[in-house]
Amino acid sequence: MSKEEFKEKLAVTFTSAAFDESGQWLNMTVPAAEWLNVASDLRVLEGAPFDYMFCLTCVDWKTKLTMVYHLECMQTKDIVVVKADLDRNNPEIESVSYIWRTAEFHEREVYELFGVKFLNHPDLRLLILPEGWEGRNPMRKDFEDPVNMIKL
Amino acid sequence: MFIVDYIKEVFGAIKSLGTGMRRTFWYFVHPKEIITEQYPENKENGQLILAERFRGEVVMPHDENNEHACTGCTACELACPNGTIKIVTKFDITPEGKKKKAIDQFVYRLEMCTMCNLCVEACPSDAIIMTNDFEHSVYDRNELTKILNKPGSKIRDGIE
Amino acid sequence: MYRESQIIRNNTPDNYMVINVGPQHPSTHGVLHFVITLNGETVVKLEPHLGYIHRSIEKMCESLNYRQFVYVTSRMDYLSSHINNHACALCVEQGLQVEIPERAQVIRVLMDELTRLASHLLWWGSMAMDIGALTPFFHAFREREMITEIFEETCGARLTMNYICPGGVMADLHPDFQAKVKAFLKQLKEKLPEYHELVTGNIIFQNRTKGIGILSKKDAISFGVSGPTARASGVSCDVRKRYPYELYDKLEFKEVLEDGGDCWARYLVRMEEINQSVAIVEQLIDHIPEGDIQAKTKAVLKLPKGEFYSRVETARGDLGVYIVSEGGTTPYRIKFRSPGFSNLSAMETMCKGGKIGDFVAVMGSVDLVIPDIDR
Amino acid sequence: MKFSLEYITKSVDGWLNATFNPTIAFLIESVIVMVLVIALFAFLGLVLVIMERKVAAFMQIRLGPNRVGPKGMFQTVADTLKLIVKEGFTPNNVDKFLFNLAPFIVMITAMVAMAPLPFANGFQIWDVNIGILFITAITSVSVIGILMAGWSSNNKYSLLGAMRSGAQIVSYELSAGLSILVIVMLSGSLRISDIVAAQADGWWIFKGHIPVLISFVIFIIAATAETNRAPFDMAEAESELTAGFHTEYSGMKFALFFLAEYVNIFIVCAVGATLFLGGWMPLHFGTGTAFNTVMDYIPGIVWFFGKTFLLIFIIMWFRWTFPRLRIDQLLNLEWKYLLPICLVNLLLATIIAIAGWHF
Repeated sequence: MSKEEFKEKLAVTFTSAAFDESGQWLNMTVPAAEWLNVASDLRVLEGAPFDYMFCLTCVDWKTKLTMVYHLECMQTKDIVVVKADLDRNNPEIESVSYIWRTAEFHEREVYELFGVKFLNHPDLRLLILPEGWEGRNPMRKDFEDPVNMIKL
Repeated sequence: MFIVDYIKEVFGAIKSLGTGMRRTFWYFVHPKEIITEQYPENKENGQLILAERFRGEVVMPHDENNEHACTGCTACELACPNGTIKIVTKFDITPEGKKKKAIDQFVYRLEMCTMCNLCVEACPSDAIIMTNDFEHSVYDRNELTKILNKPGSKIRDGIE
Repeated sequence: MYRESQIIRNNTPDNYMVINVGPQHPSTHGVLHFVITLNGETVVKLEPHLGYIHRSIEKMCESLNYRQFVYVTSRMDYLSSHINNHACALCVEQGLQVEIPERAQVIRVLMDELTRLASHLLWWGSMAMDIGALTPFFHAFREREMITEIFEETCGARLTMNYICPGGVMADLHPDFQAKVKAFLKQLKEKLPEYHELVTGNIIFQNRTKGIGILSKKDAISFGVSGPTARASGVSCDVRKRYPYELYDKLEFKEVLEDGGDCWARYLVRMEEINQSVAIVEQLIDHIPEGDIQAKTKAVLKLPKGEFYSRVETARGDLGVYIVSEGGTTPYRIKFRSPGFSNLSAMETMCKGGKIGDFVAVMGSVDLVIPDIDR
Repeated sequence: MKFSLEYITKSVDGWLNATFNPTIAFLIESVIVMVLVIALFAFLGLVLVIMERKVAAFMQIRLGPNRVGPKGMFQTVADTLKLIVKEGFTPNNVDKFLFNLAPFIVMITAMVAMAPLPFANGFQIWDVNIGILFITAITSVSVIGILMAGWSSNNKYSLLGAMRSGAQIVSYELSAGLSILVIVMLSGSLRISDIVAAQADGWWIFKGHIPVLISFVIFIIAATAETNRAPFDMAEAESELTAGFHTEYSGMKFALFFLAEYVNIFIVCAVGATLFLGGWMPLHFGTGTAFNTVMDYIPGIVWFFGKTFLLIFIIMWFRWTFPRLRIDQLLNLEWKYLLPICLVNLLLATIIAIAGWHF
């Protein structure tokens, strides 16, 4: 399926999403509040269920955080990138651990590196960082660590 | 039949174990297959062959007149991802009385180097190369900070 | 609302024993830390704790330019460092829109497959060692040593090569390269039957792996498992076949699939992948075209504003490099989707209900490389 | 004259009894025996460790230790010195008494089990009339030492290893005992010197038909399991339990465990050599041939050690070839395969013994 056809197909189902087909794959921006609905619809989408989440990450744009989900359909090899903008001061989004089990670990990683709170996550704890790092999110652009960071 | 299967299973198992034991015994009685190289000895008897491209350390080759090819352009310093190289420049007075930029010290910190070869790639005048000397251990960490240009050396003529 | 499965988190009874496997443990292949709850010898719960060698490569890369950041990725999955470098190079080239000379492409694919061979050979030895047979490890290293010598000769290093760079490869092939690779292939083909004699046919090994650590196809997809681990569960996920990059669409090789999902299937998949990699190398080794080894690029690379994602198949699975560029010389945000991280998340499903010995066998068959998980 | 150690022991005994009163003579003999046993222990520890390392190295296409002394022969001496000098560390919260006692129990059982072993004709510490029963009884005590070590270490790995070891040794005692029983039945005696004497005209493995062959194989497997050697090294299981029951031991206490392991291997192999391969009896074919005469001139002690070391080599060969079994498979192997085979085998051997079909 080409990107345009694909976009038209998705646009019918997801009316609130904004599409961008300039990149490598079809990008789709959804409001954070609707992400869980969109995700569960994409997972069981007619003809191309996106059952494989191969990447979950977050980008800090200094004014907002953007969650980026890369989804792949195992049957049709279609790939869609779903993005959701979050408030930087109080980032919250629904967890999709129950839809794609791999999201559980990736969300824990994003939680500690960016401080995004995943609602209804089964086990939201620090994964990589030692205890005591809650609230300090090293991958944010304004993170400063005078001891361990070396500026070249 | 149950008993036949049972006995077959036992003999199949013993046979599979036997093939493995035959293989290890073959190696036990063929000491020529041993591939161990004895490290300090193999330097003397010529077994230790290092590839000529092996990246062990950055050096600055000097010719017989104690001249090198470094112009002090800091391309290597910019290319280095770890801040391994630091170039201290000075101004030489040429015979014509003009000031000319030249290197004073080419500081190379081996302990930070990851041998990624980016500095050698970046160098426009091929002043630095990688040698395959890999025996870097020293007793004091400060000895790993090296000054690559020899004292009194100067830039070779004709290199800008 | 779609639910993949109910995630159940029970508090375990007091009489269960909790043991820490790692961070220093012979079978975790590095500094991975598992907290395992045991009922007698049976694994009830398994929880990984990460971060012991987290170097924050993603943050480091944000301050390195597009030529410099490639070398760091060799340190992620150090057993497939060429392939990691390849992924980064592909991602940068995608942004630069440069065409790679054919010779460079062939060299890259050759190096990738040799890396895969080296990685699988090491895995074979270490898997046998996890199960308890120590001898195969040394036998595998004999062949792997030949590959590292080939790498040393051409790339200048044995493990962290930094050879594939944006635009091509860093240096031309060594004149002896073809002869050495052929000698290696000859030796490997001679010795592979010995591998099967020593380990594959062994009844103890088969009993230790068959039916152990089963990962169903549904779980494999849901956990985002990739690479040989997923292919052993019947998931067709080889990036080389599904989204071909470089020359892989022109090469003849099979995507190895098994449907057991257990340690034995994972073992068979990797052993067969050794044969497939040998086939790829054999197809290319006599047909290396003449030409440039690097496309013409500027000294300082600048990627246009946008997002770039490249996927390659490492020895462990699907490695993704996601670069967000703001148009500068350094990436604004870079994300490495490492195969080990997703594979690790499926560990609990695989190990639950097994014995401690089974956990070790699963650990060996999944072939985790810890710096790849911790990045 | 054929070389025999019997003359030496007899003449020493005679001289001592003639010179001193019997009590003092007995005491002096005890001291001599003790010194000899300890010397043998040290010798075995040094030789077996270097042998294991060399066997392992050659099977793994390596050279093995080759720096200390000619061809690395003194490597184990250096290792022993290192272990003696090292701190005997006792971790916090261990049961100190049991923790320190455990290595000695393992060691003492290994020492005591050596008493009825016939090293050569008449060269035996104690020819007790229940010799073989004595050895099997004493060697099974060593599991108490292992359990003690595992329990007192206050370490979960140690505990798991010790429990595994307990289950394993209790199970494999059965098939070891049953396979020994075959020989006892054929020889008609529990006294070891009688068993050896019964093999004067041929070793049991040659004249005992298939039942003895089967019991020999099972004995080797059970011996490997009883000494906690790979592929049955569940108690240590390096890749699973780091070092099993001796995880927390260091220095000399660890060395005692290590030494006891090798001495135990020696003992079970010596028992195997005595029961199945004729002990110190030389290899004979037929009667009165020149070959037999030549064989008779090789001293018995050489035969004994040769046979024992052959069996030790086989056990080492197992270790460096096979993967490790899982604990439940290990017990399955015993209860599902070895024990039924042993029982049927015992029945066959009984028929042979009663009918007198053996040679």
